[in-house]
This record gives sequence, structure tokens and C-alpha cells, in this order.
Amino acid sequence: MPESDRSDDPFTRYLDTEGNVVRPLPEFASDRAALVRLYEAMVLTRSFDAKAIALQRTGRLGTYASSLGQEAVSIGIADAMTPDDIFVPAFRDHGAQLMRGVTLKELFLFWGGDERGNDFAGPRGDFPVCIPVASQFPHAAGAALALVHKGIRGAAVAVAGDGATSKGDFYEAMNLVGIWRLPAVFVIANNQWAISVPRAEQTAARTLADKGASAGIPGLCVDGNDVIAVREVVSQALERARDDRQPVLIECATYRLGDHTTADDARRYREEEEVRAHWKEEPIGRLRKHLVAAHGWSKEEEEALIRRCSAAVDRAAEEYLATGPEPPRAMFDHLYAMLPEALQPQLAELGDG
Amino acid sequence: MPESDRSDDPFTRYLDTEGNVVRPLPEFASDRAALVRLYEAMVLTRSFDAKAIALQRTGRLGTYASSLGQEAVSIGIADAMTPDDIFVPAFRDHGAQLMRGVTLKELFLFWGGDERGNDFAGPRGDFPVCIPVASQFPHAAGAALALVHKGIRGAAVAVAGDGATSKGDFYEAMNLVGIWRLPAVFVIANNQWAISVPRAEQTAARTLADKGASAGIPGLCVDGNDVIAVREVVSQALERARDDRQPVLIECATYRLGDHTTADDARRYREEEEVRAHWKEEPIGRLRKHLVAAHGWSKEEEEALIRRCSAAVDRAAEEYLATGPEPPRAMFDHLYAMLPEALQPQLAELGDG
Amino acid sequence: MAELTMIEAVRMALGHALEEDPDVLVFGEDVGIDGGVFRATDGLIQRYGSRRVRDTPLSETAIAGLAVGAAAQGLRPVAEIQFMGFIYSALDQLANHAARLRNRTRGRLSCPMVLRVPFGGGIRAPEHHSESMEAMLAHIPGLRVVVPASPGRAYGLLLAAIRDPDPVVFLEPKRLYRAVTERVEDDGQALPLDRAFLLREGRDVTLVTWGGPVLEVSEAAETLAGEGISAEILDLATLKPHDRQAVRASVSRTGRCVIVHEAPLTAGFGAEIAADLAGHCLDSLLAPVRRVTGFDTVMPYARLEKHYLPGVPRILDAVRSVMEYA
Amino acid sequence: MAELTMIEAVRMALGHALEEDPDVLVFGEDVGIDGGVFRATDGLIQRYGSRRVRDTPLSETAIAGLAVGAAAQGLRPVAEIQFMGFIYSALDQLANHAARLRNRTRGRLSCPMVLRVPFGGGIRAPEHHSESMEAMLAHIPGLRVVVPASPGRAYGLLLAAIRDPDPVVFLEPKRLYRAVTERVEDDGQALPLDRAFLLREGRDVTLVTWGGPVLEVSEAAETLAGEGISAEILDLATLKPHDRQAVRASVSRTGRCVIVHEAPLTAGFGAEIAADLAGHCLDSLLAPVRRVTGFDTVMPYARLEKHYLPGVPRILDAVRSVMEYA
Ligand SMILES: Cc1ncc(C[n+]2csc(CCOP(=O)(O)OP(=O)(O)O)c2C)c(N)n1
Ligand SMILES: Cc1ncc(C[n+]2csc(CCOP(=O)(O)OP(=O)(O)O)c2C)c(N)n1
Ligand SMILES: [Mg+2]
Ligand SMILES: [Mg+2]
Repeated sequence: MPESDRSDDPFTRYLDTEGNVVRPLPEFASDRAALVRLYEAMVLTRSFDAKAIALQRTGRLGTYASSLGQEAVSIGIADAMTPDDIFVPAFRDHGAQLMRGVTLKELFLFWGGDERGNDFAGPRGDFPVCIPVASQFPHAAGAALALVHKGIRGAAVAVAGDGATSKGDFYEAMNLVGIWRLPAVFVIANNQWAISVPRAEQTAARTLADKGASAGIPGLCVDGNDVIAVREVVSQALERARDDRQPVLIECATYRLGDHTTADDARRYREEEEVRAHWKEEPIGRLRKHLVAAHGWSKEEEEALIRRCSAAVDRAAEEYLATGPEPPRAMFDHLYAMLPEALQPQLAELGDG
Repeated sequence: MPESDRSDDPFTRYLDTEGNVVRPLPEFASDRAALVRLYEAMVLTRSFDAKAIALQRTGRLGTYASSLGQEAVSIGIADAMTPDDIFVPAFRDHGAQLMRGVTLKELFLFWGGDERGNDFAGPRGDFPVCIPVASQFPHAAGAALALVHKGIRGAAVAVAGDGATSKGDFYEAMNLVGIWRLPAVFVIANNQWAISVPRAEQTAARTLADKGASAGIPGLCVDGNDVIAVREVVSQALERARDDRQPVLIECATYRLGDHTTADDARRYREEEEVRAHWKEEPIGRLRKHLVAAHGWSKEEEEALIRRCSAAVDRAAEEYLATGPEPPRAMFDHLYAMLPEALQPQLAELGDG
Repeated sequence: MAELTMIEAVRMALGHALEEDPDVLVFGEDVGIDGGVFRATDGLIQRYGSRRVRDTPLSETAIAGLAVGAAAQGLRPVAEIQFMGFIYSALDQLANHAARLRNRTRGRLSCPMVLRVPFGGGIRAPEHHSESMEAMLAHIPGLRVVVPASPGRAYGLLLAAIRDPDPVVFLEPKRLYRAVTERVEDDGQALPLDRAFLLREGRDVTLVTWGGPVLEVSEAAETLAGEGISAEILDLATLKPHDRQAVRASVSRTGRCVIVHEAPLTAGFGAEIAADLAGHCLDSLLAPVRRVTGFDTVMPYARLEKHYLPGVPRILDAVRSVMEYA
Repeated sequence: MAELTMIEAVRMALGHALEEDPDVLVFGEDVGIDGGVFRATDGLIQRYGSRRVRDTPLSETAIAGLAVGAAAQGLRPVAEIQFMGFIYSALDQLANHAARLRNRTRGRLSCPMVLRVPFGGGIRAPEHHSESMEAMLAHIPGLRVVVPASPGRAYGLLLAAIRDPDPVVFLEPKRLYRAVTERVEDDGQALPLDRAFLLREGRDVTLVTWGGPVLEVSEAAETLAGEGISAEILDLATLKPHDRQAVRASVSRTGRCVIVHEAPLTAGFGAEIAADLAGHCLDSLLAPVRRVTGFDTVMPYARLEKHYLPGVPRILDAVRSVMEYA
């Protein structure tokens, strides 16, 4: 959302679009290594994105939801989380998944139509990508309940888009974590569009963060293109969730720079002009400018990073492409813990032992 | 809700629990006839209620949801509505249904387990009682859309309880009327309990009216035991809905003085003490005190009214009891506009032509 | 060993499960201090506290989704939907999540939850309180759907459901809650989740049923015995996956089958049973497979309810017609 | 008369309905300027304006409930659920309201709404985008459930659905959207909502299907013809209420029946058809009724999808097995 629109709201931002520091940075953000970590993760995410689109265009990946322009939301969240926290993603949170330990290859497998992509090695308790919009919020409530029950000092973090805030399950889950005081953080990656429906036609609510009031939980607005801001606000929210059992709703204002998915053509419903304007706010350039200005991030470092990311992505893509499909019987192998006898004949009909 | 709790909120009330006028009355409320109309309707509702419970206790009515103590909500709403408005009730809005023109006999039929109770003579466009909590809100949105489409200057008014505000459909519908600016008024009859779950455990929201913020629509709090206040606030909301296409959410604070239904035993989960305290706030005594003090409402008038109401209720109950059940085939008569051929054998198996 | 009603047996199983496994949680609307609208959870909050027995806000989607989320993280939630008429809002969570979580994560996460749902007609309940839509659930791959029809089976099957590593929808026929009693011991013995129960042996015709109609089917079998017709009764008990072999074996012996359920005929679960026989027992069938079911219309309000439910006379008619078939 | 794809035929029917009846409204997610994710509503907002063609917020429960409310007040809403995987949130409104409104008000209010839902697999779509749960809908009394399988039937059946005075769920097989073309005239001619369509006459075996598999069934019938097996094909088209007579009549002639659908086997709609035959055509059946269906497992992601769907080889196997049955 253009800066000017947000002037009345408390809206957390540290870096303006030129990478200038507009308010005192949080402690972690004075650490070059921390910022570089965030920067690298965003760049890697964008490399993954480009590769995924290329693979899809050449028929080697399924329908893919790009995260172009929204990297800061994903990375800010994941960097704020600990291994004890539980991540409950939507379908555009590749960056966070990567940072949590899901591998590039696993992501390719998932988007390539292979369930093994959800059997990821890293964060074994994290949820897989959730396609039915907003239906993951109740899972986060349940995961938060499990954390409390087990006495683990962690929180469940669910992410979804602006469109998700129109769905009943979002509200039901928010109300539940509110009244049960479960350690959950609900993040709305408001990228201004739900396929072809702009934010302004999705709800008359002043901000999406305002919706927290319906559950009696705090609703915060943050510049979702400023990874420092996202990281900091989510971090504080996680503290409140873990320590005070105070769930929090966070709206990250960002922008979907690409099509909704590779099956979509955004030119049907929005002006190139609007997209161009939003390119000025995108998160990677912004942090780069700051890194250059404040931490002497060099051209060499930049180029090396880009090369590393491309190489990693290319390698993962090759591994993915070299991975044959599972045998058909895999569709029965994990349906139940043990395949009921009654299903054996179907397995036989499927015809591969 | 006790007066003291509400001090910070804008909370519309004209009569205190003693019937004293605490702020200048709206115009209609200086008219004796108007107040008597409201009073009579509340008394009739309560008579119906008593009779329904008596019938149920003696096995002559089905499970029944009492409106004891909540009459002002129902009557205030209905009195504010016009025939062009569309009423979308929950299951405790007997008073409003009566005032809209549903007959006592029809109400008995419905609660006696006879669908003909929903084929009411009066407000032909009004919706029947809705049992699945909160699922009527989307209907109100649709009805409001129909009013707009047909160019009728009316609004849809949906009512539900405090428990209903936890359900997704409530939010989805509210969001929809908010963004489409449909002429709808959503009323929450907050009777402080959803069966055994008290308001305080239903949601952490400060007020239920606060939930309007999630849809960007105004949320108002009103003393639901003050029929003048309900009538006035709903009336103003209806104007806004009809003229400005501004939907409104209204929380009426009242109290369920009886069991949840005749199948419930509220002593299992709440103190008699609490109930007794709320008897002091109930709406009928309050208005009576005001009528007596300000309009010379006499003992004779009171007694005559009680007699009239009892007589009407008794007569209707007798008519209901004298009404035999429909023939079984009625269950097919209105399933579709025309019974599909494929169902004829089932009609035959049911075995009454 | 006590004489228990089904509702008491359910409560005893819940208590046993809460006792034996600290990760079992019970939640739903009014399950706490009120003990559930049918008293299935009566006394549990007093014994196990409000951390393990919890009233939820009024939101079925959240109840089901909460169970999915908690189960995925290793708890054993036993959630309740107050009446089956209100389960629709939970179906997205059941079909799109609970039933698939293990499969789509290739075993990484699983969903050992139970959703208890009182269902069926016959108690003159209000609108939307008497439905039977077990067939919709039984169509969802990855779920188990279980319907007890006696106190003992309620106890044993509910324990099995709670211990099962996968999601189970546990449908409790309301009109059986207090209709009969049975000696049930609190011995923690589970019953198998994929076996039909033979309620009565017979030679001439197999009556397949589950839930509420077990009563009428049993009564009909008595009457038929008096007419010299020997009816075998199978209580299917688990609808998904159901015990195809037991039905086939019985019908192979008797040559005749009448299926009885409360749900509407079309696409009811009776269709699956009849279809399975049409596919596997054609040569044994001496007569058409008859289904005696609720009609393909909306469950009527209380006054006409009894005409809708498959009563003894309709069952008798069907059995006699298959016996007379030549 | 133009050669149209099914998606074009759907669009033409929608345009015709909007044109002929000012009370027809179209709404759903992305149906406006985007023209629907499959372009079913492409151009409609330009022609009929944003008062009649409306983008809703992302909320399926509200979409269905809005349709119920508007229909109850005399409008003719044609709402869209973007993919069948997201219909579960709309089921409460469909089952508890749309399907009952006329009945429970004894005819005072009615619900002439249409819910359009792209469904089925075969286009390598993401998770939750390929389900077929028509049987769940067909079990709900008071609904009509319609599945077109050709451009012409899509046009005629959709018009019929919109004009029908009762609620219709209109399921559009995605993989047929652009698979074939057919000459379809925009003549406003509706097709009957309770008749099966005979796609091919045959003597030896009746193949019953609907939706996507019509393609594979037709291909299989060609192959079988080459083997000297004459297969009759019925496209059921309307699943509720379905044309029992047509199926019975055909099977009475052929003596053999194979049912093909994409949905999982257990409690799929094929069960109803087979059950009806077990109940009414036993004496005509020369062989068991076979069902060739999706398996009782979660619809796999794209890579294994083709192994899940009932393909030509499985259909051929089934037909050959019933032909060889003795
Ligand atoms: C319940 C549900 N309805 C519809 C869809 C189809 N769909 C996929 S993404 C999407 C828009 C989502 O918008 P938003 O929540 O803003 O997330 P974004 O795609 O912008 O990240 C829709 C309608 C879905 N996946 N789930
Ligand atoms: C969707 C749904 N879930 C559960 C029920 C069972 N039930 C009937 S009334 C009720 C409580 C309703 O509380 P509230 O909304 O406050 O209304 P009140 O009864 O107090 O008027 C419940 C849980 C229902 N009717 N609908
Ligand atoms: Mg978005
Ligand atoms: Mg209440």
C-alpha cells in the first residue's frame, strides 16, 4: 500500500523504499550478519520462484503460485521463529518454508505434483502447504493447544492472504485462540489481490488488522516489504504469544508482483501501471540499498550470492527432475496407518505390487 | 449486563430498571399508544411463552426455546420494521414473529412439530425460524440483495444470539453486506448464555458490537431490556440501511431468564443468584413502571390486558391442539415444485394417497 | 459389571480414555460443566479438569479444525458436534484435512482424532436434529466411520476409535442412548473397527443394518421367526471401511438380503451394500436386494417423523416380499 | 450455429439466461472482470453490468447462503464455487437450507438457485482441485444434481437448471471444458433435468457414466466394437433425481452393466445405480454389475493422477470380465 495511505495508522516500518532508516532499528538489525541472512534468504526465494515459473512454462512443473514481491513477509516470519514454533503456511510461503528447513527439492516436488514434497526433512512438525484458503487457521489453533498441553514454549504461526480474511474459518479460529489464550500468531500477507479481487472489494474493514477486534486480540499493521519490520513485529508477537498467551493478528502490507498463479493472467484485471508503481516498494531492493549504504554490501558479494542461489536452485531442480514418480501404490501406502483389508482388492486392481 | 459494566461504552438506554427516564426519549416514545402497543406485544409474547412451556411439560408440544426476559429485543425490532422489510429470525424471536403477523396458532404448530407453522399467513416474505445457529445471516444478505435488485425501499433484519457471533457464517455475511453495502441490519440478542457457555467464555472481544469492525460496519450497543432503546436504535439502523445502504450491527444486552430450551436444566451450570439479579432488569416490569408513572397505566388496563393475552393464547393453543397432523404424504408435497416421477414409488411405499 | 445405557457406556469409555492417555482431550459445545446436552461427558470436567475437558465457542468449523491441528501435533482429541445437522460446517476440515493429512504428508503427520456426533431420528427432536448422513462421510477416503448400536459396542468401539491412529467419525444413534441397557465392564477392551457384528443367526434372509434401526430389525426378526422365517442380523457397526466379507458370506448362505437404514434411500450407505452384492454375490441371490430406508425427502418435523423412519411393518413387508420372490 | 467447447456453451447459456430473465444474477469469486478462472463468465460483466454479475469476497458459505436468501425472495441466482474441493463450506447452506426451504415452509418460500461447480480430475490441477463428490450431493433430498458431458448438454441443461423452480447443483467436468466441440445453437432450448441420454446403442452391455469419463467410456466402446462387443452408453446427466427407468430398461435388454465414475468407489453414486439394479433387474442380470471408479483413496497429486482415474484399460477389463462371465 502506498506510504501516503497509511499515515494515520500505526504502521511499523524501519526502511523506506530507498532503504533509508526512518526510525531507530531494532537491535538485531544493526548486525550485518543478521541482515545478510535475511537478504540471502529473500534472494534465494526469488531465485526459486523464477526457476519454478520457468519449469512450469516448459511443462515440467504444475500450476505454481509465485511469491514474487512478498519475500519479506515469508522471510521475516521464519527468521523470527524457533524450531519449537510450528509453521502453518498457505501456498505462497516458499521463503518461510525454505528458511525453516524444507529443501528446494522438496518444494519442487510439491509443486511438481508429488506428495513427497510434504514429507520434508526439516521442520517435521510444520504443516504442509494449505490450499483451501483460511482452513489452516483452525490447525494453528489446534497446534497451539498441543504446545500448551505439552508445556512447550512455542507458538503456532499461520499465514494467509487478504482474501482469507473473508472466510469464516479465519474468524472462528481467531475467536478461539482469543478466548482460550492460545499461543498463536496469525499473519495476513495482504498482497492487495485475491486472484482478481482487489483488497478494496474484499472487505469494508478499514484495515485487515482491525479484524482482530472481533476476537479481542491485538491487530497490528506492518510494512510487509520491510523485512526488518516484519521480523521485529512477528518476533514481538511471538513473545506475547509464548509468554503471555496473547495471540496476535498481524497484517503485512505487500504486493503480488506476479500473476496469481501460472494459470492466471493478471493483465485481465489490473493495470500494468499499478504493478510498476509497486515495483518501487519491493523488499529485496530496499534491503540491498540499506546493506550497501550501512554495511558496505559489495558488488562482489551481490554477484556471488546470485550465483550461489542460482546454482542451488538449478541443482535442486535437476534433482527434482531426476526423481521418478512414486509407484502408483503409494496412493494407498499412507492412507491409513495400516491399509484395511477391505482395500486390498483395490490395491490389486491398481496393479502394481 | 449490569449497568455498571457498561459505563465506558456508548450504550443506548432510555429507561433504567425502575422505569425512570434517563435521557430524552425519542419522539415515538412520548406517544402513549405507541408504548402501549409495545407493552401489549411483550405481554402477549410472555403469555405465549408460558403456555408453550406448559404444553411442552405435558407432552403436547416439542422442545421449546423460551424467550422469557428477551421480549424487548424481539418487540423493539419488529415495531421498527415495515412490511417491506424482511425478517430473518433465529429460534427465540416469537415476539417479533407475532408482531410481524405470524399467528399464535402458527407458532404453536411450528413448535409442535408441524411444518405448516412456517407457512404463515402474515409476512409472506419473512424467513422461517432458523435452527442452525448463524446460518441465517447469509440469507439476510441475499434478501437484502433482492430488495436492492427489485428497487424496494426495505432492509433485511437478521437476529441471532451471542453464541452465533462465534460462527463463520456470521462474519462472512457481515463482511459481504459491508462491502456490497446491502441494506441489512444484524441484531445480536446477547442473552449472556449459549446453552451453558457464558458470554465471557464465548469470545474475548470487548463487546459483540465490536465485531462490526471486522466488516467495516458500525457496531452499536443497546440495552436490550429497554424496548424503547431497541426500537429506536433499530429504527435508526434501518434508515441507514435503507437510505445510505449502510449495514449495521446491533448488540442488544439482555438475559435469558429461563432454561436454554425445555430440554435444558440451567441449574447445572449457572447460579440461581445470577438469574435472580437479572430479574430486576427484565423488560416488561420496566416499561410497566414507566407506563404507570408517565401515562397513568391503570391496574384495570393491566388486568384486562393479561386476560386478553391469556385468552388469545388459550384459544390459539386449543386450535393448535385440535389440528390433526398432515397426512404423511405432505412430506413429499412440497419437496419440489413438482414431484419428480422417480419419487412416485416412494410415495406409494409411504402408503397414503 | 454394571447395567449401562449407551450414553453411560460412552461416558465410561471417555473416562477410560482420559485416564489411560494423558494426551486425550475432550472438547465441544457444552461438554464441560453441562456434561454435554445428552450428558455423554457428565462429570468428566470435574474429574479431569478444564485443561482436558473444554467448552468451545459455538463454531463447528473451528472444533473440527482444532482437532485436526491438535491431532497433527500428537494429541488425541475427542471432539463433539452437538447434533449431526450441524456437522456440515465441519466437513471441509474432515474431508480436506483430517482424512488426508497422513497421505498428503506421506506419513509425516497424522490425524488421530475422533469426532463424536449424536445422530438419527426418533426422539421428536427439533428440525435439523434428526438427520442421518453417514453415507456422505463414508464416501470420504481416509476416514473411518463407526456407528455403535448397543452399550457394549459403544464402549468398545469408542475406545478403539480413540486409540486408532487415524481419524474416526463416531456416530451415536440418539434414540438408543437410553433405549436399552447391557452389562458393560470398564475393562478397557476395544472392539475391532472393521468387523460387522452378528446379532442373530438365521438361514433364510440376511438383514443388514446399523444404528437406531437395530431395534426395529430385531423386533421384525422375532415376528418373522414366528412365521417360520429365519432371519440373520448383521450390525455393520463400522461403515468405513465396512466388512464386505461378512455381508457377502451371510448372503451367500441365505440368498436374500434386506438392508435397513434411516437415511434417505438414494445414495444412502445401503446402496453400497447392495451394489457390493450385485458385484460379488449375484449367483447366490435368490431374490432382489431390498432397501428399507428413510424416504428421499427432508426428515419431517416431529409429527410426521414416525412415517418417515423405516418401521417394523415396512421391514416385514420387504422381508416377506423377498421370501415370496420366485 | 457455432462449434463450441463446453466452456463456451456454459457461457452462452449464462448469457441467454441473463438476457431472458432480469432476475438472473451471476456471482462468485472472480466471475466479474476476470471472467471466472475457467472463463465461464467471460464478457458477462461487460454486457450485463456489475449489478448482475458480481465478484464476491472469498467466502463459500456466504456465496451459497446469499444465493439461498436471494432465491427465497424471488431472484434467480446462479452462483459459482470455484472448484469442488471448496464446496464443503457451502454444504450447510445447501443441505440445511436450499434443499429444504420449500418443504419446510410448505411451499411459501422456494429456492430457485443454481450452484455451478467445476469438478473432477484429469487436468493436473493442484491439490483439492480435482475431486468428484457428486454422491454426497445426490444424497441430499430436495436438491437436483446435474452433470453435463458435452457442450450441447451443458447449454441445454444449464438453461433448464436456471429456469427450474428448485435448487440445482450444476457440476461441470473441467477436463471436458475444452476437450471437444459440438455445434450448439443459442436457441434457448432447455433439456430435461431427469432424463439420461443415450450416447450409443448396443446389445451386449450397458455402460453407465456421467461427466469426464464419458470420453474414456466412448473410446472403450469403440475398441469393444472391434472385438464384436456391442456396448450401449448412457450418460446419466442428472444424478438427482436420476433416470432409473432408462438404466433398468437398458440393462433389461443387455443383461450386463458396467458403471464408470471418477469418484471413489465406496458410497459413490455408482453404488446407487448398482443397488437399483440389484433391487429391480436381478432376473435380467447375466453377470455381476461392475463399477470402474476412482479408488477409495485421496485423489493423488498430478504425478499419480492418471493411475487413479478410471482409464480405458480398466473399463475394457471390466467389460470383458462381465462378457466372459458364465
Ligand atoms: C476456500 C477456497 N476457495 C477458493 C480457492 C481458490 N483460490 C485459490 S487462491 C485464491 C485467492 C486467494 O487470495 P488471498 O487469500 O489474498 O491469497 P493470495 O493468493 O493473494 O496469496 C482463490 C480464490 C481456494 N483455494 N480455497
Ligand atoms: C450450528 C449449530 N450448532 C449447534 C447448535 C445447537 N445449539 C442450539 S442453540 C445453541 C446455543 C445458541 O446460543 P446463542 O447463539 O447465544 O443463542 P441463544 O440460545 O442464547 O438464544 C446451540 C449450541 C445449533 N442449533 N446450531
Ligand atoms: Mg491476496
Ligand atoms: Mg445466547
